[in-house]
Amino acid sequence: MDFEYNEEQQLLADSVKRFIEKDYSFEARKKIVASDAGASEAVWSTLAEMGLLALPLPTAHGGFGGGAVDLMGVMDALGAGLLVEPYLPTVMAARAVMLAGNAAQQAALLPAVAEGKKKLAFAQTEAHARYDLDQVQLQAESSGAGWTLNGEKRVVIGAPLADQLIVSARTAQGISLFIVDANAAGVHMQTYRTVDELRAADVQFKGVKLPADALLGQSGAALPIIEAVVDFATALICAEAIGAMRSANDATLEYIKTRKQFGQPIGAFQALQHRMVDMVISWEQARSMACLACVKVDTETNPNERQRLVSAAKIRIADAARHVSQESIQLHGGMGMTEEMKVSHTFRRLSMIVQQFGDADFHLERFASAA
Amino acid sequence: MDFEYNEEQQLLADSVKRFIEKDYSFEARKKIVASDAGASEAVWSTLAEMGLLALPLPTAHGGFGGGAVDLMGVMDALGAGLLVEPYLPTVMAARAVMLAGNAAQQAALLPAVAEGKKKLAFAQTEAHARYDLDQVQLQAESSGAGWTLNGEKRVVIGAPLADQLIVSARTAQGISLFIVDANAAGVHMQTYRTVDELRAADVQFKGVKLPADALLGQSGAALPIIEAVVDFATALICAEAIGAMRSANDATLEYIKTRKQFGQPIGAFQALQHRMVDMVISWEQARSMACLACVKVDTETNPNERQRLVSAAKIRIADAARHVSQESIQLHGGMGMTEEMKVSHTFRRLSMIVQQFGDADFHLERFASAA
Amino acid sequence: MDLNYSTEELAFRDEVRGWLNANLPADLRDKMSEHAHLSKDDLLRWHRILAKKGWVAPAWPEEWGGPGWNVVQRFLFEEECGYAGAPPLVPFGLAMCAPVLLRFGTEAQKKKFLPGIYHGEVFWCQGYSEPGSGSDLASLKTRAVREGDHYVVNGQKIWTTLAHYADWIFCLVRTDSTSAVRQEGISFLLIDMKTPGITVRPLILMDGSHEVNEVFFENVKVPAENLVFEEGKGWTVAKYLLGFERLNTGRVGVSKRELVKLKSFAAKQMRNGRSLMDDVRFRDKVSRVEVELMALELTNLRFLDEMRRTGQPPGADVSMLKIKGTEIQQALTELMVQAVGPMAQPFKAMQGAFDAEAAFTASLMPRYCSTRKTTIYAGSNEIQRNIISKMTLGL
Amino acid sequence: MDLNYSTEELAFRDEVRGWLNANLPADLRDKMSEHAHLSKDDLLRWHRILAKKGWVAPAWPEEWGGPGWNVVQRFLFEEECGYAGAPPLVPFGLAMCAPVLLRFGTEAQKKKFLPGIYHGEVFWCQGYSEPGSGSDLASLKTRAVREGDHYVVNGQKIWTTLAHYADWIFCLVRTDSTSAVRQEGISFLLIDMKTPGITVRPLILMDGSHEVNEVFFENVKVPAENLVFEEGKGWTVAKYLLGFERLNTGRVGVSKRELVKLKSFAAKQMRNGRSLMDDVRFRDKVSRVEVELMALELTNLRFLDEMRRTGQPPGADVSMLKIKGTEIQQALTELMVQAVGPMAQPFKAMQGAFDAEAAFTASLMPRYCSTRKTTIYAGSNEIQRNIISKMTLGL
Repeated sequence: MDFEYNEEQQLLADSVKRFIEKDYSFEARKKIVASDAGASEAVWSTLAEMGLLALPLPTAHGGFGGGAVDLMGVMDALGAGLLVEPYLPTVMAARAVMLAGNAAQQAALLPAVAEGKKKLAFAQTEAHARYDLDQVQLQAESSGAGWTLNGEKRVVIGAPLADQLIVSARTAQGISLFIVDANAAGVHMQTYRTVDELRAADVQFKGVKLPADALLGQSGAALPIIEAVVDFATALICAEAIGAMRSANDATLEYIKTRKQFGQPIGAFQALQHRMVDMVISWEQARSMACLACVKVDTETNPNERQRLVSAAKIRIADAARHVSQESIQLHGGMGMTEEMKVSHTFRRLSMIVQQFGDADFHLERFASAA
Repeated sequence: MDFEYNEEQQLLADSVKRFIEKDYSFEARKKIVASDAGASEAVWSTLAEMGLLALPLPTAHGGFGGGAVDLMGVMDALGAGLLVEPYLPTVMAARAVMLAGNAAQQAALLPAVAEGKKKLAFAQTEAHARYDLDQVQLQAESSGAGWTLNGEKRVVIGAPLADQLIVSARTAQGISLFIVDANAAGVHMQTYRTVDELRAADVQFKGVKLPADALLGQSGAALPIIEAVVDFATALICAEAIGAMRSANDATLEYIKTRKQFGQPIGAFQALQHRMVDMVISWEQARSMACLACVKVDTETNPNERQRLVSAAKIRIADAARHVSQESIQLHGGMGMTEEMKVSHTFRRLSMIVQQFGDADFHLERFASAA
Repeated sequence: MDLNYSTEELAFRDEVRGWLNANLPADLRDKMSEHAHLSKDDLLRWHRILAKKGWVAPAWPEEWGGPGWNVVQRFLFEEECGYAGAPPLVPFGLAMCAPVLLRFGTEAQKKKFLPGIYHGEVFWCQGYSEPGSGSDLASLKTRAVREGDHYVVNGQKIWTTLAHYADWIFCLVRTDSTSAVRQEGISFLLIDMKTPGITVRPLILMDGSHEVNEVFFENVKVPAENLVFEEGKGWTVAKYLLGFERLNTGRVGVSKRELVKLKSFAAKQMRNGRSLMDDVRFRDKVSRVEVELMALELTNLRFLDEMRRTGQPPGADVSMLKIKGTEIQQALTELMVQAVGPMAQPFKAMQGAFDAEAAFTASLMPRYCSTRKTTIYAGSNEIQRNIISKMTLGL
Repeated sequence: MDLNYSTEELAFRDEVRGWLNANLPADLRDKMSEHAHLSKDDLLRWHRILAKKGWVAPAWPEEWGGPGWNVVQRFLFEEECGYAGAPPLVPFGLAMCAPVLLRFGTEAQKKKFLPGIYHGEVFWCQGYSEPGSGSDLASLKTRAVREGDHYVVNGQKIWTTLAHYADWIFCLVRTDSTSAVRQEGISFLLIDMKTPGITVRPLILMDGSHEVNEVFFENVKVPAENLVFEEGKGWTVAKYLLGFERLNTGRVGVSKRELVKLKSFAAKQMRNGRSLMDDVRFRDKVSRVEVELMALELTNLRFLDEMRRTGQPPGADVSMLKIKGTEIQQALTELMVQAVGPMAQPFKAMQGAFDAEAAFTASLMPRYCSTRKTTIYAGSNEIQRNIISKMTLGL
């Protein structure tokens, strides 16, 4: 039993934390968000230099072979800093390539990702699928030696910044994954800023022609891969939420200690004290479940049990993120509502994490079904 | 629009309130509960004298023809006093007779009820029916001119005190209601005290022979009657809950004003103040819904809409009763846990009201289905 | 006991409903329905339509243009407007400055200001809150020093809603800083926003909206005739306004409309061919809010009935309606976000525009964000609980 | 990061589990499972079985009979006992009086009292709370006046758990009422319950149980040698005990057992041929408690890991475990009541006895009632929040 990071994990977490404090202040982030791209190439290079991009990739392709536990401290720090660069989308897409791709596909993509030369996005969500991973309507027709894609993906985070998209599609055999160049003919993006300041797009595929080697793994065999990728990402956003919630709690505690009303700090009022305590308890309980999720996506070999435990974690994180985000705004009073306070941005990211990869209701269903 | 009682309703409510304060103090009730019968004949006579037993009965049979709104103030006062006499069971059973019985049956039972000479009980619940009114397994076989009953009813409140039971049973035609003498051959009771100090019994019917005129209404036609009776009773316990919750809130407010800790009344602590306020708000919202339920069981002619609104009320009352009862104990600290404090009894009655005639989950289902 | 409106009241409601149906411009109703930004012109257009009809100032005495409605009629009117999705009537002139002038103003002040308010010619805002004052209004620091026939005002206001639209502002200012009791030495001033020395700075909220502002006063000269009531008695004025008859604090009409929208929107959200409204988990949440709203409507009517019966203003009961009403509003926006699921994330198109459906779904999360303010503003719900605790419970 | 126990720890757990399986008397396990009343004899029987095995005092030093376990082993042992449904070990002697004597007692006191505690020969209770003191312990009023070689004690204690079984009581008493600081002038006394002048009066709780008492002291003579530590330093002793290593404050093992029981009981509750565990509404409530309990177990282990790593006692973290642990215990009893539905109402058979099934269902509602105390006793959850607020958050 050991709840601490090992030495390497701790060193990395500390260095990412320092980077956020020094180079990714709320002011610096504001400039990045306001820029045309909405993400910083310089930051991306720094992430690569720190090894964050290589970390989750296989050693055979320039990576360090890290798992979710190795990424936990990183995600925590990035969550506190509200990083807007497409780190998670790239990690997700790379993980799909790692789990399903052949050696050539891995060699073509992963070393470039590790070096920070390529960004990826994972194009999975469709209009009426909600959170169900098996609801894939986008069609991939076998045409000659290759494939033709027709259909649409929604809310593909990081798509406007990506070099390649990993796209789920339905072939005659079933659900499959394809590597698609973001600028391939027939790929059309409606791009936007998300509420939590990420760049994303709805992506239309109109007769997109792909070579045979665009297929990742076996045709029709992708669902378990997608499930594994999304469980992995869910564990990571649990860790991200821990950082974001700590940031919200810290800001709120600081605020109620300094903000005076009726001649004393509002933190002297017992009703607010007890609510602040409940926020901290929510966070501690969520933190325990984030540990569980990260450990289990690394070590649990039974997919059913992995899903059950990841869902357990996401239920608790969703409830905690909702609780902490709402209370942090309420305890900040009007100030927390303003664009210029970081906590209003943390609120938005946490509100999205509540739903990302499935809200509490979705995971309650999955938790009970997997039992 | 008028949320007040009319003059007669107000006078009656006041007189019941005075009776409770004067003759049904917590100490007086304690003695009644400890007595062999667990209910007081003297109290029953007083209820009759005050006209409470006649109130909901038809004028043709010695009653005053009152509805739920006329009973609202009465139930409120009885709820505050935690009356243990089988008033509600008698009202329910009498209502079934009133809705389904022929003139002879009504004449045989209702005047005696109005005068306080008969107590009744409504035997409806069965072992595995939970709150479903259509789950009736007790068998009534047609035998000669009469009927034979075999089966069991559970948790029949007031049964040990009743002269007659109104029993739901399944005939070849469907669900039916029968008048059964409590001391008829073949009627066996396992009697007990309930958590909220009522007398009740599980009642076995072993080959109980009934004459033809024991059948209330048409054979197989009783379900709508039972539904109407239970909706009526549900509205009444909503009103009862309002009285009980007010009593719990008053006791708690008084307690936190007088109980000192750390040199000041605990009611000076803001966290407790805000929780006390939430208890009062719960009560106000519940009170509105109790009004709605009572008005609608009196006036709504569409059974579907009546059920929808009674369920809406019961959802809110169940949530409020749970909230108020739990918080009143918590704010009382250890004292609230003791048998000698009235609030511990109010807690128990409210806890049972949470579930009586269906818990919030049951009524959420019915509310949504009836929409 | 009778939970229904009288025949006369129902007839009145039908008249209002019919008139709203016929006279609420479709473009304004659509903007409200899509949670779109309302321009100053949008707000004033609706104001003037109501003014022309004679319904813009329900609480005013008839001599100044009020329709002579009783409290139930006024409540019905406000609820119907909310339920119809009419734009809000900006309250700062109609429901705040005007009642103050009617109670405390000189005849000259009434004549000067009331017609402009009535006809939507002069746009008002409210200068109460200051940085650091929050719900502790009496801690205000903006000073007004009498110099001859005018006051010189220096200081800062914050959270000043629609100050960027406003022609005039009514302010609480400190005219005597020597008083030991903080509530004394405060005065109520009317200030022309065009006066030199006034700067308005936008405060952008997290939904991206520009609604509130900071207002800076630097040696702003205000004619002494713009003082309302006596110098140093501003707190009396402010308290009068706080206790002023508020009838629809629960905003039941608006929430009813949002509930209908939520149900119809959720019914169209499909998962595996099944509507979200058939999902027990989601439906139960909707049901609980619906029940809470039914209860709130009745509670509101109960208080109204008591007000009509006793002739007394509602007092601390209003706090209860505010708490429940805002909790319901927040729950409804949150359920809407849950209903739209993964599509809640998009916010602002980077080139071109969203189509109508995407624009609507993109408005849901900002609306959820924006609605968080309802439990903070106009006396936070914590302050409302303090009020009930003190006034109703005697704690 | 490794959430699993080490091989050695697992082996230890298996050893404990195996031994409990073999040695926990079936009648005691059944009584626990049915929430039946445990007699003094029941409690002592289990105490003596553990004493014989050498496991009755895990936290004691080996010279006095402790097994020499580290914190993880002690935690595992407590959890396994809880999960197995073993009767609780009454803490007043083993976990309260003994640690105090070990830290502050004279050699004579240790020799006199520790063996009796260890072997379950002397039953102890705790005299801390007084009427009106509640969570404000330092306000205690029971006086002890030194007269020659003894103290004369007058006053009253309340909520004295199992005082009606006890041979001895350890008490906080006031030996100096002139001190300005309330915490000073308090002393820690050991009192033989057979001493003349002691009266025990039962306090019946709302589940009908007799567990707590009032204890009255009227001119009770206590030999001065029964003073622990210095006169007037009783608060130091009490504080030491409050900060004493508590490992299983969350009572995860007990709640895990209750969760298993809840699920299996609910699975058998049928409605229209469908199990209650297939009812989404009910199942989701169970799931949320289950998730909270999973989280609490991990949180508890995290704190334990930190304790082992740093060698520091857990401090205010214990408050968090107490809050969550008791909330979970209450939620489980409440769900059990909901599961049994209309059958929850029966309590006490008026003639004859309930059969086994009826006796069990009749125990659920009293248990729900009884479990309300968990958020009140041992420092109410409000006090725990105050502690976290002050100690962890610096508010």
